[in-house]
Amino acid sequence: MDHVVTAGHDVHAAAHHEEELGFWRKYVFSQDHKVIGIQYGVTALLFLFIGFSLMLMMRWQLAYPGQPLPSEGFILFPAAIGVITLLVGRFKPSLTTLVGVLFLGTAALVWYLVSDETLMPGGIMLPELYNSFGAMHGTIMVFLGVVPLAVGAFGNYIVPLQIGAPDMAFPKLNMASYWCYFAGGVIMLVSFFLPGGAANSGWTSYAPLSVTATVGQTYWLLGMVMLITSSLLGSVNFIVTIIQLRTNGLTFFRLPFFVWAQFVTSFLLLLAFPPLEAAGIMQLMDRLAGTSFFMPSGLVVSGQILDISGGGSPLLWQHLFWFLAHPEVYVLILPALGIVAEIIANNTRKPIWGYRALVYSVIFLGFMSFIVWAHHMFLTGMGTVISAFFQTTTMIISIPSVIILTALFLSLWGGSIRFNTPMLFALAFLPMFGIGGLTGLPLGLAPTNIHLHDTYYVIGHFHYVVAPGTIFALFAGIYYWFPKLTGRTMNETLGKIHFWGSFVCMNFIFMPMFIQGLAGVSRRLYDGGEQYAHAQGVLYLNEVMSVAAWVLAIFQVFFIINLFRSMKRGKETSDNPWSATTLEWATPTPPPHGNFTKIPEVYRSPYEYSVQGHSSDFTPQFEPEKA
Amino acid sequence: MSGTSVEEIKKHVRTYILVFVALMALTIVTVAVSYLHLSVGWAIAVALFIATIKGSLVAGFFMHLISEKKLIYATLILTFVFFIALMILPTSGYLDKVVK
Amino acid sequence: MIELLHRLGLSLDGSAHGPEIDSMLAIVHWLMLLLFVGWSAYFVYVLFKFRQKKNPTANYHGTKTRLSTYVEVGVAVVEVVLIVGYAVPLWSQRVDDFPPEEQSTVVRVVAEQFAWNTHYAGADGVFGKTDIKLVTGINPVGLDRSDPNAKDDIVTVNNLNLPVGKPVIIYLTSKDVIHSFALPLYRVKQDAIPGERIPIWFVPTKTTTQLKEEMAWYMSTDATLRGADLVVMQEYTNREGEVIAEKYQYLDSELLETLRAAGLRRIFVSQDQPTEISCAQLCGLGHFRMRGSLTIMTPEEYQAWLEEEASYLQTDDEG
Amino acid sequence: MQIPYTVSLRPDTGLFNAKLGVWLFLASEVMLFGALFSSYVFLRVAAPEWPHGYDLLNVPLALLNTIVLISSSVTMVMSWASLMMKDFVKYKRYMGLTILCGLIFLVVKAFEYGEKFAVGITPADSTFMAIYFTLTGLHGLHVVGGIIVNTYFWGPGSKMWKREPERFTNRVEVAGLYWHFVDLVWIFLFPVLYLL
Ligand code: HEA
Ligand code: HEA
Ligand code: CUA
Ligand SMILES: [Cu+2]
Repeated sequence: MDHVVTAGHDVHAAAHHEEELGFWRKYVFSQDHKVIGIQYGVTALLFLFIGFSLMLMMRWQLAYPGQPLPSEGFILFPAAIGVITLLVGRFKPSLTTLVGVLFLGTAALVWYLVSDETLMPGGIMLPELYNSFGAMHGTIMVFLGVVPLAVGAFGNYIVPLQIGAPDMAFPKLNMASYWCYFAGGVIMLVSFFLPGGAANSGWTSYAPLSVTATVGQTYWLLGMVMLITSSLLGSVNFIVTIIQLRTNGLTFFRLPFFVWAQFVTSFLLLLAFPPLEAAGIMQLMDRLAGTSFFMPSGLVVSGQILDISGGGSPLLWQHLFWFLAHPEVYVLILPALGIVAEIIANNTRKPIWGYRALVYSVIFLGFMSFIVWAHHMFLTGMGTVISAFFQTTTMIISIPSVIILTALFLSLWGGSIRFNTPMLFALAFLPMFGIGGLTGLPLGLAPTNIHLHDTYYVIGHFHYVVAPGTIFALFAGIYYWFPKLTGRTMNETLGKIHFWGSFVCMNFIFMPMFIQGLAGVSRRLYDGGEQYAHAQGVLYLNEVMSVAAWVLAIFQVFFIINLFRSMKRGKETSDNPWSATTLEWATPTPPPHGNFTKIPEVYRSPYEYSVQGHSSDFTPQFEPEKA
Repeated sequence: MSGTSVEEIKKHVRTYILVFVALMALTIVTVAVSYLHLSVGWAIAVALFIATIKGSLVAGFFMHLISEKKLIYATLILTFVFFIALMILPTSGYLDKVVK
Repeated sequence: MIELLHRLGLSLDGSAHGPEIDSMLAIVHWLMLLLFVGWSAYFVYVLFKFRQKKNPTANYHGTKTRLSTYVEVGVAVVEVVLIVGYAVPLWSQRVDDFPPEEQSTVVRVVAEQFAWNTHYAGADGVFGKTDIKLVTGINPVGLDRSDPNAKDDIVTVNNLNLPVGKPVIIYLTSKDVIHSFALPLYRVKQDAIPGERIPIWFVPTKTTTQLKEEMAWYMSTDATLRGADLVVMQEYTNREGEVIAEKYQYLDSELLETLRAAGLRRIFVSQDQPTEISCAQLCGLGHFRMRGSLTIMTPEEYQAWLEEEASYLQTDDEG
Repeated sequence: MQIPYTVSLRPDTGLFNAKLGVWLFLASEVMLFGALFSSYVFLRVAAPEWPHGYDLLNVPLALLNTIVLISSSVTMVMSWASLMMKDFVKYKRYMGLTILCGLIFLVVKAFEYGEKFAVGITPADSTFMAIYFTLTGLHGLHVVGGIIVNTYFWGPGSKMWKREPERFTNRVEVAGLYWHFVDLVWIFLFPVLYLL
C-alpha cells in the first residue's frame, strides 16, 4: 500500500473519513490532533533550525571577534539544505517541498541579516546584532522550538493515541492553540526586520534595559503574549483530555510514563505562564504608556535624566519572569524524560524499574519547581533567610531528578538491550542530563553561585540539559514514532551517523564552557571575553566550541535527508514495528481520523515486556487476558 | 449539576436571592468602614476580610463550589497554594533584603 | 580537588573568603564526580553485559537492589550538610556580618553604561552629598562640591584602588540599568541595581602584583599577541648581555620580536592587569567592554595614591 | 469514534469536559490576576508613601459598578437556573439583563476613565495610577470577553436549545462560571484599589 507518499499524503490518509472536508479544513485549519501535531512539529523543527542558524553566526563572532563574517557560508548552508530537501521531495506538491521552500526562506532571512549594513558594516557583526541574536536564539529555542515540539507536537500526536482517545477533548481549542503559536512565531520573525533589529535584552528581558530598548522588544512582548496564550489553551486541553478521555481500564497507574510527563508539564504551563503574561503586559505598559512598574526613581540613561514617575522595581520583573521561567525549564525536560522512558522500556524489552517511584517523583518535581525560582536571583541582594529557603528547595528538587535518573539507569539491568537509533539517543540522554543536572548543584548553592553566576558555567549547565539532553530525547522520539506517522522506518545507517556525530560535537561545544565558567568568563560577551585578563587562559576554547558547532550543523543534514527520504522510500513496516505494548501501536498506520477502529480496552500496566510464560516477549496493554 | 430536579433548583433560586442580599449588605459595609479611615493595617485587614467573605459567597453559591466534585477542589487547592507562594515570596524577599 | 579545579580553569583567588568558596566548590564537585563516575561505570558495564547479542531474553523483574535508595539518601545527606554546614553560614557571613566601617575602606561604586564610577569619601571619611541632577560627563556620580563633606571626595572612573589586608565595604548601585559588579579573582560578584543601594564586603589578601607573580607563565616567542596586555616577568638580556627587557616591561609585538631575535624560545610573562572589574550582567551594547581596572595595593601605595588624587583636587580649586 | 463526555458526565470524575476545562482556565486566570495583585503588594511595600485610593478615585461610581456587577452575577445564575427549569423565555430575559449589566458596567468605567483623562491623569503619573489602570483595564477586557460570549448564547448560540437542551444548559453554566469569576475579581479589586 502506498498511501504514505509524504506526510502530506499521510495526513490525507488520516483524514480520509471526512472526504467532504476541503484542503484547507483538512491540512491547514484542521482540528485533527494528528494533523495539528504534525503542524506543530514541522513549525517547531524549522524554528529550531533558525535558532541554530543564529547561533552558528554568533559562534563565528565568538571565535574570531571583529573579523568579517564569511556570509556566503552561512547563507549557503540553509540554502543547500533547502535544495536537497526539494530534490528529495522531487518538487511534487508535498510537505517535503513546503519545508524545502521554508529552508530557502531561512536562507533568505540569514541573507537579509548579514547584508544589513547598519548592523553588519563590512560583514562585521556589531554588538547590537550579537545581543539580538543571543536574545532571539534563547527565545526561539525555548518558546518556539523545544516547547512546541515536545508538548505541541509529541503531546498532540501521541497522548490521545496512548490513552485510547479519538482526539483531544477540545479540537477547536487545539487548532486555536496552534494558530496562536504560529502568530507568535510570525511576530518574533517580523521583529528581525524592524529598525534596530529584534529584541536584544536577552531572553530574560531584564528591566530597565528592556524597557529602554529598541522597538524589537515591544514585538518580543507581543509575541510572548501570543505564545503564552497558545500554551494556556494547549495545557487546558491536555489536562482535560488525559483526565476525561482515558479509555476503559486505563487507570492513572496504567498510564504510560510519557502521558504522566505531559500531564505534569501541562500543569506547569497552566499555572506558571500567567504571571509572565501579567509581567509582559506591565512591561508593555512601561514601554508604551510610560508607566514605571519596573523603573525606579532617578534613572540617568546616557547622561539624560529619564522623565518618568519612577517608584517601580527592576526586581519585580525578575520575580515574575523566573516564576515562569523555572517551571519552564522543567517543561523543557519532563516530556523528554517521558520519551526516554518509553524508548528504554521498549528497547530493554522489560518493564521500567520503579514505575511508581518515577510517577511520584515527576509529580513532586512539578510541584517543587514553582518554589525554587529565586535561585536565579541570589546576587540581587538577597538576605540570609530567603536565600536559605531557596537553596533548600533547590537542593530538594534535585532529589526527585536523581530518583528518576536512577530508576532509568536501573531499568537497564537485566534487559536485552537493542541498540537502534532511537535507543542510542535515549541512552545518551541519561549521562548528558546527568552532567547538566549535576552542574546545577554548585549553581544552586548561593556561595558557589557567587563565582559561577552569569558565567559560561551556567551556559554549559543548561545546554547540557537542553541540547544533548532534551534535543536528543526529541530526536529519539522522532526516530521512534516516525513509523506510526508514515508506516515506514527511518534509515538506521544515516541515523547512527547523525547520532555519533551529534554526540561527539555536543560535548565538544558544551564541555569547554565549564572551564571558561570556572575561570570566571561572563556570558553574553560580544567578543567572548577577549578584553579580560582572567579570560586569556581559556580564550582558545572559543574556536574549539565554534568549530564543533559548525560540524554539528553538518551532521544535522543527515537527519534532515533521512527524515524526508524515509517518508517516501523508508522500509515499510507493520502497525507495531517495535513490538511495543502501549496503545498508540494498536491503531492502523497512519491512524485514521478518530484513531481507533473500535474503542480499545486496557487490561494491564504499560510496560509488560518479557512476561514469563507469554508467547511473545511483549504483552500489549490492549491484549485481552485469555481465560 | 445537570440532572437536578426542578424542586431543587427552586431551592437554589431562594439561596441565590439571599446571597445577593448578603453581598449588597457587605458591599455597603466595606464602603462605610473605609470612611472611618482606620489605620492602614486595620483597614487592609477589614477590607480583605469582607472581600474574602463576599468572594467565598460568589464562589460557593453562584459557582456551586459548596457542592462541587473532588477533582475541582483538588485543582483549586493546588492553584491556591501557588497563588499564596506568588503573593508572599517575592515581597518577603524584599523585607529580608539587607538594608544597611 | 581544588588543584583539579584550578587545572580545569578555576581562577586564582586573593580574598579572605575566597578559599572558603573554593573549598565548597571542591566539595560539590567531588559529589558530582563521584556520582558521575559511579553511574557512568555502571552504565557502560550494563550496556555491555546486557546487549541483546549476549542476553537475548530480558529478565522481567530486573534488579531488586536497594543500592539506589542508599545512593539517593546519600546524596540527600550530603546536600543537607552542604546547606547547613557551608552554604547558609557562608552566605550570612557575606551579607550579614559586615565589619565596622571605621576599620574598613569604604567606597561607593556607581555603575553606568558602560563604566564603573568609584567615589571615595576622602580625608574626612564622610561622603559628600550627591544628586542625579548634577550628573555630567565630568561629574559622573553627581557629587555636590558645594557640600563641605564633598570638598575632599575623590571620584574615579574605571579605576578602583584598594589597600590589601583590610576589610573593604562597597556600596553598590547603578544609574541606568542592571549591571553586575564582578571581581573574579576575589570571588566577589553582586548585581548593581538602579534604585537600590547594596552593600558588599571582602578582605583582599593579595595585591595585584602578587597575583601577577603567581599567574606568570612561560610563553613561546612564536605566539601572536591578542587580547589583554602582557608584561615580561623577568629581565632579559641579549647575547651581548645588554638588557632588552626590564621586569614588568609592557610586551608589545616589537619587544616580542626583539626577544625572538635574541634567540629566546620561551619567555616568562604575565597579565599586565590581572585583577579587574568585569560586568557580569547584560547591560547593553557595551556590556562586553565594561571592564574596570582594579588595583589592590600595599597600604603605603594606597596612601600615596590618595594623596596624589587629593593634590589634583587642590589644583582644580585654584584653576 | 466520537469525543466522549461532551454532555454526559464521566462516571469516575462526575464531570463533563467543558466544566473541567473552564475551571482549569479559571485557575490560570487566578494566577494571572494573582501576579498583578502580587505586584501591587510588592510595589506598595517598597514605596515610601502610598496614596489612599479614595483620595484619587471616584468611589461612588465604583460602588455603583460593584452593585451592577454583583446583580449581573445573580441574573446570570438565574438564567442558568431558568434553563434547568426548562423555561427558555425566562432564560432569555435574565441573560439579556446580564448582558445589559455588563454594558452598564463598561459605560460607567468609561466615564471613570474619561474623568481621569480629562484632568490629565494617566497611567504614567504614579505607580498607583499605573496599577489602577492596568488592573481595571485588564478586568474590563475580561468583562468585554464575557459580554461577547453571553451575547452569543443569548442570540445565535441559543438555537442549540431546541436540538440539545442538555448541552446548551452546560454551555450556559460554563459561561456563567467565567462571568462569576470576573465578578469575583472585581470584588477584590474594588476594596484594594478604591478603599485602601
Ligand atoms: C531543561 C532545563 C533545565 C533543568 C532540568 C535544570 C535543572 C536544574 N537547574 Fe538549571 N537552568 C536552566 C535549565 C535547566 N536547569 C536554564 C535555561 C538556566 C539559565 C537561565 C538563564 O539565566 O538564562 C538555568 C540556570 C540555573 C541556575 C541559575 C544560575 C545562575 O544564573 O546563577 C541554577 C541555580 O540554582 C540552576 C539550578 C538547577 C538545578 C539544581 C537543577 C536540578 O533540577 C538538577 C537535578 C538533576 C540532577 C542532580 C542530576 C541527577 C543525575 C544523577 C545523580 C545521575 C548522574 C549519572 C550520570 C551522569 C551517568 N539552574
Ligand atoms: C532549548 C533551549 C536551547 C537549545 C536547544 C540551545 C542550543 C544551542 N545553544 Fe543555546 N541558549 C539558550 C537555549 C538553547 N540553546 C538560551 C536560553 C540561551 C541564553 C540566551 C541569553 O543569554 O539570553 C542560550 C545561549 C547560548 C550561548 C551563549 C551566548 C552568550 O552568552 O553570548 C551559546 C554559545 O555558544 C549557545 C549555543 C548553543 C548551541 C551551539 C546549541 C546547539 O546545541 C544547537 C543544536 C541545535 C540543533 C541540533 C537543531 C537541530 C534541528 C534541526 C536540524 C532542524 C531540522 C529541521 C527540519 C527537519 C524541518 N547558546
Ligand atoms: Cu554592565 Cu554588563
Ligand atoms: Cu532554575
